[in-house]
Amino acid sequence: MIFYALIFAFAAIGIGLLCNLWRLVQGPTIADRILALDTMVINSIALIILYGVLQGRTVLFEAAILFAMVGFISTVAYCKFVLRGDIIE
Amino acid sequence: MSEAKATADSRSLRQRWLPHPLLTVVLTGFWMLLLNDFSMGGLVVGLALGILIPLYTTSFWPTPPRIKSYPKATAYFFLVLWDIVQANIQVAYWILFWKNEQLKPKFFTVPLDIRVPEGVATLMGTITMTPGTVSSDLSADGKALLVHGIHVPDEAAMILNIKTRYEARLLEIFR
Amino acid sequence: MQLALIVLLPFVGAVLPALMIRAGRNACATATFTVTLTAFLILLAHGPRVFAGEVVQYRLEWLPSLGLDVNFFLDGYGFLFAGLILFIGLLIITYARFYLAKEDPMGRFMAFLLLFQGAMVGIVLSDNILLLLIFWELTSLTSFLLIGYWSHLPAGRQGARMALIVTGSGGLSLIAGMLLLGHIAGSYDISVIITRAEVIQASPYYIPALLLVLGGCFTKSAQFPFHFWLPHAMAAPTPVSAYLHSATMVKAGIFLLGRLWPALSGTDAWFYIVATTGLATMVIGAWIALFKDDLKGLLAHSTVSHLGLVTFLFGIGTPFAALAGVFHIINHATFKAALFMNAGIIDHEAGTRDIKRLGGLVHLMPISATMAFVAALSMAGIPPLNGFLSKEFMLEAASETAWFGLGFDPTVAIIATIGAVFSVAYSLRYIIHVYLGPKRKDYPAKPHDPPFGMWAPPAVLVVLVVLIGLFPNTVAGPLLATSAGAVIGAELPYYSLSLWHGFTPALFMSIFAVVAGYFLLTRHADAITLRERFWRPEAKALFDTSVEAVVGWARTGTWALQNGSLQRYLAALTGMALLGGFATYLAAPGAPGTEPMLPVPALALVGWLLLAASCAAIVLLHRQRLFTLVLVGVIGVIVSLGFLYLSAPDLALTQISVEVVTIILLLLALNFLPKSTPVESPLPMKVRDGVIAGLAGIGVTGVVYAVLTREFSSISEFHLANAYEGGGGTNVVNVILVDFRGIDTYGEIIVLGIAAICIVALLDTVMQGASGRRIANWEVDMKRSADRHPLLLVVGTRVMLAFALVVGAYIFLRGHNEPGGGFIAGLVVSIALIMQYMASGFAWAQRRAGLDYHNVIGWGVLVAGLTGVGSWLFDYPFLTSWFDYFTLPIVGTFELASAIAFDVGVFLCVVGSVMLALARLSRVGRIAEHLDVPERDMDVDPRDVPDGNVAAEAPSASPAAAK
Amino acid sequence: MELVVASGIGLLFAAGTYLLLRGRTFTVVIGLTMLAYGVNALLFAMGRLHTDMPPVLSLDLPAYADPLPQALVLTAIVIAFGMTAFVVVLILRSFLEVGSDHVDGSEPVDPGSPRSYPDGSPRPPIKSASRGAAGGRS
Amino acid sequence: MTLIAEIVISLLIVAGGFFAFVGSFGLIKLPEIMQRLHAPTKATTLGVGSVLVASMLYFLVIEGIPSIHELVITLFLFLTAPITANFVAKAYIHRRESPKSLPLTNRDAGWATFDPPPDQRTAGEERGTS
Amino acid sequence: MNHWLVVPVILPALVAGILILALRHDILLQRITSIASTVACLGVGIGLLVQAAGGIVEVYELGNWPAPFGIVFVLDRLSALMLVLIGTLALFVILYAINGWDRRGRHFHALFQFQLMGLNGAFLTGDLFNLFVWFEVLLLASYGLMLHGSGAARLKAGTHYVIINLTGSTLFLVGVALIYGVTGTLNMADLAVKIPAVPVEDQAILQAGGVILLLVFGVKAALVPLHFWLPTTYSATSPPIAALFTIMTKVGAYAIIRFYTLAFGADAGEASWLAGPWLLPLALLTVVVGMVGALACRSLRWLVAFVVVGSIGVILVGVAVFEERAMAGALYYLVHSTLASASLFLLAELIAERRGQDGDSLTLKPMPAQGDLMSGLFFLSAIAVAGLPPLSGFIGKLLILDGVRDSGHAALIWATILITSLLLIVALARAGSLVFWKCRIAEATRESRELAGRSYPVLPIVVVAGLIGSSVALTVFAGPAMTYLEAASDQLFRPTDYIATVLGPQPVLDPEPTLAASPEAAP
Ligand code: NA
Ligand code: NA
Repeated sequence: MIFYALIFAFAAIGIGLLCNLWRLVQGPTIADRILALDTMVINSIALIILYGVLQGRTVLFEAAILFAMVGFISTVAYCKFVLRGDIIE
Repeated sequence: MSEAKATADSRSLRQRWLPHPLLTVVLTGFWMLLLNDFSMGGLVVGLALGILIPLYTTSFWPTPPRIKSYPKATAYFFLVLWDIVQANIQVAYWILFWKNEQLKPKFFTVPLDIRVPEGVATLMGTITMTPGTVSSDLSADGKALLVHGIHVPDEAAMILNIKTRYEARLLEIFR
Repeated sequence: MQLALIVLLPFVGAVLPALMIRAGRNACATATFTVTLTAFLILLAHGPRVFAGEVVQYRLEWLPSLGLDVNFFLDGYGFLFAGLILFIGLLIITYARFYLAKEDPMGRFMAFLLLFQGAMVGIVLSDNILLLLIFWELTSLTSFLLIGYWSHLPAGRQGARMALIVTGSGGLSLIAGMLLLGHIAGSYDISVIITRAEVIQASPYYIPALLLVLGGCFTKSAQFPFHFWLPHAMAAPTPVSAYLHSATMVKAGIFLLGRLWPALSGTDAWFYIVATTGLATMVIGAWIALFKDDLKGLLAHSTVSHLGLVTFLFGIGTPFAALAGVFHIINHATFKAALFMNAGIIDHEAGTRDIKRLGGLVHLMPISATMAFVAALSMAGIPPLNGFLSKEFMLEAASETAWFGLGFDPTVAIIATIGAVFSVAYSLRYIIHVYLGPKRKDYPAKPHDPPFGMWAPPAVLVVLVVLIGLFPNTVAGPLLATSAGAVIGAELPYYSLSLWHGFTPALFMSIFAVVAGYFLLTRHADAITLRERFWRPEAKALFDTSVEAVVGWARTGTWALQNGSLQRYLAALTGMALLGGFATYLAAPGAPGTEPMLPVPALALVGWLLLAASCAAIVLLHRQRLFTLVLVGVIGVIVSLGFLYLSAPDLALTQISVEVVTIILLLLALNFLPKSTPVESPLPMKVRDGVIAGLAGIGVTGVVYAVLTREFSSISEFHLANAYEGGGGTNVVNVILVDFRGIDTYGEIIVLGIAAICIVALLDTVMQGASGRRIANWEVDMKRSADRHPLLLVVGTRVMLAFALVVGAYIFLRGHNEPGGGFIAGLVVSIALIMQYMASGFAWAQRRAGLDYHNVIGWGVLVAGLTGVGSWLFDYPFLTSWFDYFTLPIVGTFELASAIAFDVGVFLCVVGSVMLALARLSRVGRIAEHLDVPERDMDVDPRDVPDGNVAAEAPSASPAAAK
Repeated sequence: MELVVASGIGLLFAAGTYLLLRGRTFTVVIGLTMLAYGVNALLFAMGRLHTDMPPVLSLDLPAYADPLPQALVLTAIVIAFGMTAFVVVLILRSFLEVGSDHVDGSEPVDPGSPRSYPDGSPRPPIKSASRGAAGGRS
Repeated sequence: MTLIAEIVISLLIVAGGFFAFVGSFGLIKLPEIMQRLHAPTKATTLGVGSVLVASMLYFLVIEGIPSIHELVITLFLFLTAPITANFVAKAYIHRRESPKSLPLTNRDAGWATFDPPPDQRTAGEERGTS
Repeated sequence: MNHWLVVPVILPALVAGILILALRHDILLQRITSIASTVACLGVGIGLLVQAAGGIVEVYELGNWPAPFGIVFVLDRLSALMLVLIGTLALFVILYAINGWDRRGRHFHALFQFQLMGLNGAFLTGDLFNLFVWFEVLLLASYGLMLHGSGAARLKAGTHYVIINLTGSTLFLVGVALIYGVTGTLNMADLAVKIPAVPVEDQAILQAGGVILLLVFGVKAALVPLHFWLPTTYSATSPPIAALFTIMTKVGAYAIIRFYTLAFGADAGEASWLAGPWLLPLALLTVVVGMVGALACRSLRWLVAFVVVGSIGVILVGVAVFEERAMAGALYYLVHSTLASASLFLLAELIAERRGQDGDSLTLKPMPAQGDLMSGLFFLSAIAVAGLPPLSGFIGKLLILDGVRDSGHAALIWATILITSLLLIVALARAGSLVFWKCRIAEATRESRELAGRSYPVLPIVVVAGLIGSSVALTVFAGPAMTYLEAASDQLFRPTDYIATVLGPQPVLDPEPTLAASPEAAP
């Protein structure tokens, strides 16, 4: 049962990623693109966790937490750049 | 000179080595979470980190807020959690089944009474995480909040909801 | 040893005049003279042995593997030349002492002269052709200095360069020739080579070797068509000309012809090339000399002609002709050196060397005139002077030489006679047009005989001219016999050194030459008219034009390639890599792989699609720079996910954390850079780059696919097997990094450290010069929002900091056993710190971080390095790791490993480098802002703002500003 | 899967190479970054592809992915990072100094107009016939 | 027990996938950025949250390994999502909105994106609202 | 265990660490430390050379792991030679640099030490990937040094230099990857063992990797058409660094020599002598481009930079035929050209300094100050680089010409080298005659009078003289030098000793311990 649930979730997230891609390429504003990237990262975290469940392995946990940190800081950095140009003032 | 030094020393006995006991506990717990496995060795390392890291980071957080009531804080946490789940379904429904034209998006201003930065931040986070609203900006003096609602049929009700359901509670939590 | 001393003395002695000049010109000249005299005396001391037919040798091993050894030998031929060089050298030194003007730096002149002399002696005494080459090229170099001695004269500089280029190129040809010759003969020793004529002449390399050697000889000896440099070398001071063009420099080529005569001569090729060249040179040189109004020009071309004569004689290939050649070398050296010095005297005293402005000098300069008459008549081949003797020999040899190998073949004789006619004509011209005739009133100076010191040296030579002519057997006989014997190497042919040989063809040719020569001189004006009709290649102009043309082509070609465009350079690089890769791949044998492939999950296709779309977008939309950076972020995420899926968690962690720091760096830089890229690539360039890029993609795809589908085993089985027991960790990747290949990691953190200090160094000067001005006048090129440090971020990052540090510690400590380690931990901690900097601004956060990142890097390098060095204490190699398991009460069993200390070094280096780089980079932004950015944690703390609309009040009223 | 990975790496190389050949330093640096991604993946792929066998020793794994290329790639990533950090500052510094972010340090000029050769010596005016040879910058 | 757990886990996973999808779908469906911002910041975050809880349960119940460090990620995401949303919104406001197009702050100071903090205003500076 | 072997790498690193940590504000201490470290490196290098001269290959197993699993440093005659060469050059350069050049930017000495570290590491390592790491270390340090002091021209040139080399580094990894992908190993000696056994169907990948790697080394060596970075870079950087950089191209040459004799040598089966067919034509082209370029330049430093290109071509011609005698000649020429071009770079600067504004441009200017001294030094340096007797360049060229005689391409090689020698002679004669002779017709300017009246420090002149002196020494002691170099070349062409020493008895892999070594087996 869990397996089929996983398949569903993978499919859903896969389609979600394609949606992100669409928004990323389409824009139209840079904020849209940043948002698309951010969403992509969060979806990736979900993927990583689900993959860990599929494998029955927790070794991917650090990857997930780093993705979270990195997704956050890069989104902030992009936005800060749009806002101020100088991201560390 | 020596007097000043003496007072500094007397003050520092605990505050110097254990500036945030709570943080120490939280970090140790966090460490154990990370380890995902209980061992005395792990706990020793965790405690060491829990003591050392606040020593370094305390200067980055010069005026930490005081929590007036931990039970209230915990209650608030679960309230928000519930709101997140509940209202997310609502938004999912809108996204999936409503036509875009049916949505009435809108910016609106929420005047703030809460002053503690941590409180303001928590409120902003709460507003964003509970669906339908995103905290978009703060006024330059930090006393008004710009919120965007994805579907705002009644602005006043929404503001009122925010102020009563969340801000009021936060005012009781943060000093 | 003494032989080597003869060569060495002038070189070592060259410092003397340079030093002695401080003691005066006489001291300088005396020192030089003494050096030369000593060498000459040592040489003479060998005379008896040489005349006894002995070959004196000196051998010293230098570079035996190449066959280059310091081997000298002295036989009759070498003795003759060394004697000429040193003897005439003595005369020249004396002459030069009086010739050089006060303002001429004599010390330098004498030093150069000695160096040149040493090189010449070296040539003639070498018994090793490679050693000879060295001296050969040295003569080119030192003569360059001598000819260019009067460097303020354009003619001097150009003449020197021309001589260097022509003789230098001949020298290069000679190098090849000598290497070939030595190869054929099996030895580089001349004494061996000259005994191997049969081997040499039978070799298929004989012709190339011959041509290359002759290339050297002919250029040096100014043989047609390389004769043009010599007259231009006349820009040198006259003592130099007298020395270089009578007895030394130009004779080097002749010397070598004679030296190798036994080995190379006797073939048709030798005859036709050498004799023809010599004959042509003799005639052409003499013809031109006839029209030279410059005395030194006349003598120079006459030298060309006489060198041609000797070459011709050597080229004939018979022993008699060779002997005649050697004899003429002696004679030419005497009368020509005398004449050059004479010309110098005229120049010195009359103020001009232009024949048209001279005449009648006999009345004013009787001594000089006498000497000139004798020497010039000898040059013309008038009996009873020595020139007559060797010219007779030459004509005799010519008359016996058949060009086409027919029975009666007077071609050579006729041409030789024509040459002799011209020779007589210009020699007589030197006498008649310069000294005879009426006295003139318009000499540039007041001509009179020079001081004794200046006329004595030529006088010595003139005496010799006469003595050899009158008593050839007594004066020159033994020398000639010994030296010619050394050239021929066998029995000497029959010859008779006397003025009268009976009515031989040579006598008639000689008489004809004198008569016709005089007649020609009387019709000199007509001859000029006649000459004007022919096309005369202007050698110097031709030479200059061709050098300039070569330089021009060099410039065009060089700058057409090296056009300063990085795009071109990179296209060359990538194109070359593609060419190399594809050509090799397609040419080498290979077969497609056979291993089965892994299944493709749908998500992998999604990932591929994301990657492909991002790549396409980044190519198409790269002009929007911020967007490009977002796309880079996307690609980083996808690559990391790929690593994760393909069992490389460490890579995923590293990739994703590196990427974010990279993007932050790029954003910091982009703040100052243009935000978009102009449209500027022309279509052809885009197509070119597209083709290169496409090929790169196809090539990489193909080769990676090829690798992935074949079976494989690698040394990493050992790493897997030993990571735990030998390295004390279960994360094999980490154990490889800190243990198996720890030195890689050490190098890697060094790279980080260097990057950071390079960045410091680069940005340290950013406020200077143009860059400083640009920053000072920098204007924000995009709309700026008003808040720097939004409250939400400030609060959020504060909460996160401690937790992020714990995560860092966690990732650090588990790295040895699970994915993680010092590097990733370093990045995590850096990211945590960067968050603070981004949230609350640099100044505020830097003060609280309290870290001098320079020191952090330094400690990192030291900690990691000293950890490695620590293993020396136990006599283990650098970076040998140590680990053990300990058990403590309460704590339980834990592992301690030196790898952790090493990883601490890694960690420190990473944190220090990343933070130092960011700190310095962001500093530029703050400088450029011109704003006094208030140092505080957030833009506004609502607690500091009183209720009500207080913002309308004066700013100073606000508590934050009042601080 | 092998083909997916191979072509993915190929894509990174193609895009990276194209950007590398552009005329602005920023784009070139992005190209280098893409190439770094590509080459790291390539190096990694040399250990062949394995799913679900990270080289972290444990009892339940029958085999492991090749750890050596992973370690090499880690080193390569770090080095590439150091290099990128440096080159980013370099292009910034260069831009601030010379005022142009063109890779050649000056805004492209009309190929026909006289400039100096790279060694500083003056270039003769180029005739219109040879414009193509000397031009070609973007 | 295991079956119930499996059902719960499966539901959580499905919910996670569902919310993740909704978030991303909203990103392309909704017509303007401020609306789009709602979708991923919340739906996707909730989706990941579900997945994380599912994972915790899965490892605890099915594999028998207590795995509670997913909590760390969940908390982290919930902490950062508002900040990200706030910044994207600010970026959008900064680029596409103006002080006039936004509602008033009803205070002397305008919105922070346009107005400097009260103590940093210079005399002639334009106010966001007044 | 001969720990000295690792000292040339570790010592500069630790010294650099200390320089960054503790001494970065005190230039005097920096200089003392830096010079001491350089001298120590040279001393250790000489000691190692003496040791290597005996012909025994020595291996240092870093981390106490045997090759090919760990990384080893290997000392043979060639690597010892390179250590001494870099030590010598570095000492000259640092003595020159302390005359104020080191103060024109931050961290000169730390970068210098890191540069030494990278170079020494590259010469010592026996591992292909580790070679990449050292390349990166030495390149990054060289970027820093190249840009030391900044300035627009230097930054422009530096951008080119850095970007081209970064591209080269990418290609390096591609080459290493392909070779690893087929052989599964990185140790060069192990490659020498494994490459002969590479099956035919894998040859295409292996050889493509090999050729790509060759081109990468070609970039470092400035092999045409990968050379474009060099003239720009060398002419734009500060003189001591340009002088130091004369070793940089030699690193590429060294890598080619090392790798393609060892791994793709006579025993490499299908892939034996892989480099030759690519290297020879490109090397000949390099000679031509370099020497023609020297003729084209109207600036002294550019001229020397092109001379460096040309001389690397000469070296690689000697290498490309892959014959023992030619290789020995190439090594001799390598040593010679490093020192000779360095002296000319430094001298170009001394002359420029004494000619004033744009002092190195070959335009008519008054006589440089200290004209006699300068012209004398220039004449000697020019003789050395042009390969004229009596200095070492001539002997080097003779050795190479002699060595390639049996290669089957002798005519082409001889013609190329000799004709281009002539071009170089012309170029140098023109330059020297303009600067030191024709200058007499230029009217003295205020600047020139001022320059003539100035006093100049002696140390830089001593350094230049010392470099020229080393060329003289190389000439005088050509015999002993060649004995060593021929032995070194012999060692290269008979790598069995090297391989046996590095790998020891052939390792036997036991596949079982994989599981046995799992955590459960731990205490
Ligand atoms: Na690690
Ligand atoms: Na070890």
